[in-house]
Amino acid sequence: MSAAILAGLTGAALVGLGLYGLLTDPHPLRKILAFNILGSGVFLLFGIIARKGAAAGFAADPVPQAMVITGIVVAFSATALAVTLLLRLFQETRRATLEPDAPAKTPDAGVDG
Amino acid sequence: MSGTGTLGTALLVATLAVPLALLLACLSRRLRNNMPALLVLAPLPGLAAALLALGGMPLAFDQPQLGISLALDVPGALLLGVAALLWSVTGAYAFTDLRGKTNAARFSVCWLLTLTGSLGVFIVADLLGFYLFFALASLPAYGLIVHDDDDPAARRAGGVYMAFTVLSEAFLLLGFVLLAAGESHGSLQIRDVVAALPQSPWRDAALVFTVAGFALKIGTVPAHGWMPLTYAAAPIPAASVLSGAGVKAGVIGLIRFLPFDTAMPGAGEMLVVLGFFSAFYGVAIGITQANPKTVLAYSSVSQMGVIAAVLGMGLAAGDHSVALDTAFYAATHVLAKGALFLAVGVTAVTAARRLRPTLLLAAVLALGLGGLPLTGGALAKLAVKAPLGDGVVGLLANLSAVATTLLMLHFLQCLARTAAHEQQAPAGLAVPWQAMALASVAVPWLLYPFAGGNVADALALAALFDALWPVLIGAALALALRRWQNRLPPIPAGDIVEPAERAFSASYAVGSAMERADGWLRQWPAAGLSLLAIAVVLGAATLFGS
Amino acid sequence: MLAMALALATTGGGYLLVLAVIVPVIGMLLSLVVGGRHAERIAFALMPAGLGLALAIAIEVWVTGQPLVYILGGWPPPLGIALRADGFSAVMLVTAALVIAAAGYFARGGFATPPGVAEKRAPLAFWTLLQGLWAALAVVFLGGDLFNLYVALELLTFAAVPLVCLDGRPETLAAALRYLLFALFGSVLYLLGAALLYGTYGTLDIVLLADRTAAEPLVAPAVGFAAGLMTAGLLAKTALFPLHLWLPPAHANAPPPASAVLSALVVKASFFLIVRLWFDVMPGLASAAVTTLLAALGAAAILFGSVLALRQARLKLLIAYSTVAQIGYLFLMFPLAIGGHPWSAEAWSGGVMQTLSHAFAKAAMFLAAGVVYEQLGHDRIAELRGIGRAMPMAIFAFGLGGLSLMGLPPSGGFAAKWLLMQASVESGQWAWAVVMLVGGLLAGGYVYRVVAPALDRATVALKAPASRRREAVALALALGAVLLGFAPPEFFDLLQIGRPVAMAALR
Amino acid sequence: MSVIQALDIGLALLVLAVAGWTIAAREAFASVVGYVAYGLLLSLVWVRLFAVDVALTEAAIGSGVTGVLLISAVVRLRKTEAPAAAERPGVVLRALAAALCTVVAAALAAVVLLMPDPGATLAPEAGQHLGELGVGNPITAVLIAYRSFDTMLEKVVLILAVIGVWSLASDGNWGGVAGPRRGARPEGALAFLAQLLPPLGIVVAIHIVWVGANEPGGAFQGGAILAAMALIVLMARLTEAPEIRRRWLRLALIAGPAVFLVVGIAGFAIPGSFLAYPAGWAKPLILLIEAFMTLSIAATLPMLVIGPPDRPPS
Repeated sequence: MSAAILAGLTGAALVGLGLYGLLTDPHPLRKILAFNILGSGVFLLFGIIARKGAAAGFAADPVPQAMVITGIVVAFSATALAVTLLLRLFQETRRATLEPDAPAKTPDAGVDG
Repeated sequence: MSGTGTLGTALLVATLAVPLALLLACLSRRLRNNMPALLVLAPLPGLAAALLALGGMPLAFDQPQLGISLALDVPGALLLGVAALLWSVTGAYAFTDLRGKTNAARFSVCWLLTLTGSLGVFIVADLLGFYLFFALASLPAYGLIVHDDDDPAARRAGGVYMAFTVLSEAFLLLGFVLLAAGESHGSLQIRDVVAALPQSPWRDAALVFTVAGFALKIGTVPAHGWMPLTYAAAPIPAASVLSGAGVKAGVIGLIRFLPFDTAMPGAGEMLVVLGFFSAFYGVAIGITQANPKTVLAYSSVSQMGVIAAVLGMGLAAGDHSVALDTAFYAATHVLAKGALFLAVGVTAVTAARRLRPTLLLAAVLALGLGGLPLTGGALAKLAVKAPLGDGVVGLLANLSAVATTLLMLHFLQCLARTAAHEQQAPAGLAVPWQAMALASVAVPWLLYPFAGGNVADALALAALFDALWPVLIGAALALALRRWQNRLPPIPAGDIVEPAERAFSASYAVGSAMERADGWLRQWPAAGLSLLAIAVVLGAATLFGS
Repeated sequence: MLAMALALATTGGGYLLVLAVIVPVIGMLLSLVVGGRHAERIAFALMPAGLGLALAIAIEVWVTGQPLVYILGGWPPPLGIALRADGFSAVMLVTAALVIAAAGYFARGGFATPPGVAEKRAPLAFWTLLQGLWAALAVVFLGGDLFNLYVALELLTFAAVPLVCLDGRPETLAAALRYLLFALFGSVLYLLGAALLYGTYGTLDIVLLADRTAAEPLVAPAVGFAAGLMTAGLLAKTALFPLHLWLPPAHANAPPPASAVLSALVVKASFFLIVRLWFDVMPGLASAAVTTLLAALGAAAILFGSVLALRQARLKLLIAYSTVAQIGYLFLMFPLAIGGHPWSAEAWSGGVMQTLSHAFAKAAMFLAAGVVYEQLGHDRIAELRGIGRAMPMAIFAFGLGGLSLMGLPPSGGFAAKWLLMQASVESGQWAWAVVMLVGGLLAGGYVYRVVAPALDRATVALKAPASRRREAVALALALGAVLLGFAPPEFFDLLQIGRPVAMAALR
Repeated sequence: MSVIQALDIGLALLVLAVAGWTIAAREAFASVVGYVAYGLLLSLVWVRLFAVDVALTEAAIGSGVTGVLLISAVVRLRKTEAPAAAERPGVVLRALAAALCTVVAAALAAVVLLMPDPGATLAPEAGQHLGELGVGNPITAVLIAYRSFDTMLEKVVLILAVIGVWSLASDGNWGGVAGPRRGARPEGALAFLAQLLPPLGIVVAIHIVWVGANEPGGAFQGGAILAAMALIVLMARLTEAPEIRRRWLRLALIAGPAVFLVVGIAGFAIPGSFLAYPAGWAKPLILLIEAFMTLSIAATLPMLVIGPPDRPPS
């Protein structure tokens, strides 16, 4: 098994892991982390596609690699915006939840109704 | 284009343009507040166009670029003329009636919108235009019905009316889509789509949905529930134009869209059965009612049933002449029903001792609906005699005349009870009523020849007798009814509406179940799972679907 | 392969596409640097230019009868990126320019920098984000490369999300976060799909991909999977039922001009790409199973969205749920318009018409609701009695918009419904026609719930004086929805330009 | 199995284990630490894929700058972890989620295994024009020439994100010093590092940008290193962050895309195409754009990390 295939399989597994975290972890910050893992899995798939496109004396196809660089920057801005939003939400409500209507309640309500 | 042709076209366009121009004028607050005074003028171009068309001039206006296609034939002209007359005279009535009332401006706007639609359906020649004017004749009438915002009965009636109207629009839309789909050249002219209907692969469905849409409008049982509620709740002028002119949008619809050139016995007979059922059902419930407006509404249910039956006979036989016959029948109904509602209004502000002339005139019109000889009603019955034939159907028609007489005598009795104590109706109300009453006596005689009738035949002794006996039997029954009146079960106005409303409320449970489901689906894990599932299923569908 | 060669070289008028993209980008950058009240001025100065460019593109497409193409940097695809405008792009550009201009004009005053203040938070953010959103829409409508479109989608999301929580209330922050995270979830799936497509075909250019997918006799597993992932990701951003979790709170809590733009345009952008994907990139793969699934979700959206709209207590939530329902209509076009059937063209026109008329109608309704909220200080439907007299134009606008949603003539909504129903009848797919009818009835119900009490004569206590100007903006948009109902045949010809099957004759 | 292969497998397993830890860790802080380690390990995988440019970007942005952002956030959000844990979906939902995620991952794995080798590629086309562009690094050619439109838009994305982050300030603090109010100036290692590293970092960054034309590196990587230096300086409180109302800050933010646009529009006139470089001028123009892009990225990333202003302008 070549390093590229291995990286591709790793990418596939990372996508699965990231998706699971994004679906099931209730804390928004953990969702953001899972989103980043999911994203890096996708980038790895771009990576193996680039590697398989090695030709004309290049070790890899530069186009997907450039796309990954763009993608990493975009993912970072997304993370930054999401984290800032989350911090602001926490500042206002002392809570961090995505479930509907929850932030409308008083901070000390505690139990969900 | 000849000079008169240009005039005809101009009048056709003006029929719609004048009320629309008045509507535009309503943008100005000052003009809006004075609009009730102008209502009488709005329908006059329509009246003129109708007279010109009856004079033998075929009127047409075709602008495919603008998507407008107007045409006026004799059945359309008959109905347009009397409807315009009613709108105009009742407009005068409304001017006095509205004086000092709070919602006059809103009433005027809704009046003009409804008027535009109500006259438009008689002259429009293309499918989409018809749909537009039909909607215009129906939806803004809400503002006419719910004139008094604080009247819960009016609000309920308005709600019920809207429910039926929107349902009717939905059926018609589907029906029209099917009609258009059946026309292979892409023409949207009514005559083209109707001509193509018998060969259309969607013939039955198109017919069912189109007829259902119009049946809702003319209050065919079981779609009649809105009529009694609405007419009872609406102010007098509104009830008058809606029952007289508004409902005829459904009649002209049936006339225009039923494919009479091809005999369709099954469909026609179904319409006959439905029609006569409505005709007798309306009377049966009507005689249990005490409010004269409600009684008139049930009479409309009954009369529209007769029209549906006549059209059904024509469809079954492939007889195109019923179009003209029913148009004339409907035209007399426009005049009589419109006038009778005005009578209800005038009676309510007239002292009992001054009531006699009003009652007398009302009696002539009311019994005319039952076919009293020498009235417009008698002419109408004569006009539809031929298509109904002499068999069972003819007998049913005569029995329905008996029943109508019975109902109308009941109406007169209810009407007399509503007289005021010490008052004289103001001239602004009395004169329009009298004018309308006279028109409904005289105009049918003027129109009868245009409907292919012969006045001399109508005056023949046999014809007079034919018309008289149902009235006499009806009168005898009415006497009997007086004795048994208080044994009749109390039936709420709109009879089936209440159970329907209860059933509707029960459907709220579905709504709350959907709300709970939505709440669950909108939770993050559920939505996320849905997203992934959709991705996987779509991927599989792409791979294995083709 | 004439069409192919055409799609890979700049056409006359192609420079207009570049300008349509960079004008709002320049506006946004300048607004940020100059700051203060100049941000608003710059936005206003550029809006007519943007509208003019959009109209010029539409006219150019219509006159030449061919899509416009611009090859960026002179690097033709597959290496470079092309911008392309067909009839659908052109009308979407014009619609976007009009709705954004209207929302901007409405926002004047609400997002003004007061005199004596150098710069305020909300105005600066609003005007820069609005221009950023506009730029993103332009790229989405013109982009010819799937990865470039990914960047455009992110641009759109980043402009839209902060608009939702511009007033900083906690519920808006929660709504914005939900929106952002779900939109990102969608983007990642889209990107994953794009990766698989690149791996298979070595290009992400739409025209080249179309050519290569058409040439393959069998669907590669990667391609099928990519189609599912990309569509699902875009559906998440379009908020098609049951992926609408984020839409009602976000659209209902945003400031009115933002709500208008979000509901009218932003959800349409991802829908536009779904259309691109299935109609342009892989029309051959759009099997009955795929299109039926999409339309079934659409039908569910119509029913759920409409019923939920009927049950909302707040006006803006009602309108937001109505958006959920109206998005459903868009997806009914898939089983009807795909392929070269006699009814495909009218279904296509119907779908596009629904996109446009809903944009105008919904923007009008959100702006009208904004006027109501501003003057009453709340938008509880139970307490709207009599507001018609206080703000007649706003209620009229709401009613006209509702007319279009119900599909009553004359309106764009009616034209759309008519065409889609016609196609569903002709293709024998009755179920969609019935769903559309039921949706129309339910829409009638929720519009009635608002308009009927509003027209009552009752005294209302107003918190703020009426702004006739804002009411007029809402009314103008609603009239736009109505005017679409009078669209001449030439307009429908324009919509067909570039429709893949319609263009097949040219190949 | 060769040693290299064993190492590859070990690395893959390690990456997966750390990712699993990041997802499953009970405490968010542990999870974030896991994520930073994960990012670094991932850069190694990128190196093994012969993607040094990506590895640099991943290490600098994906792991480094993102790590700083997440760590500062997780500390502030510590109190919210317990209430959030209560919202954890039930077993059935989690099982369903696990099943679906497995299906997706398995499908992807299948796609990877079925992928043709050699696969589709644009490498030959990308290589063809390097001469006329005067650059040796094909990735730079893609980013700044062939797909320069993507790159420009992506920079606009960053600016919109900054506006989005700033828009979350409260009204009164608009225009003030970016980022939260910080406590006392830290002593010790951080302060020492903050004084030591930046000069070094700046040199490295400039080098990376400069060689980026021909070798791995470029504006993103260089900008990210500069940004990291700026963050260290800010965290050590050697200097205050700038006030966001400052004109120079905003100019720095937009410099990259602005220069891009200017060159692009000039392209209309001279080579006759937007974003095209005139023959012979490609290399200097690319360097010019790279320089300003670096500046913009170095200004943008710290702004995104430290967040909206927390106090009014002076």
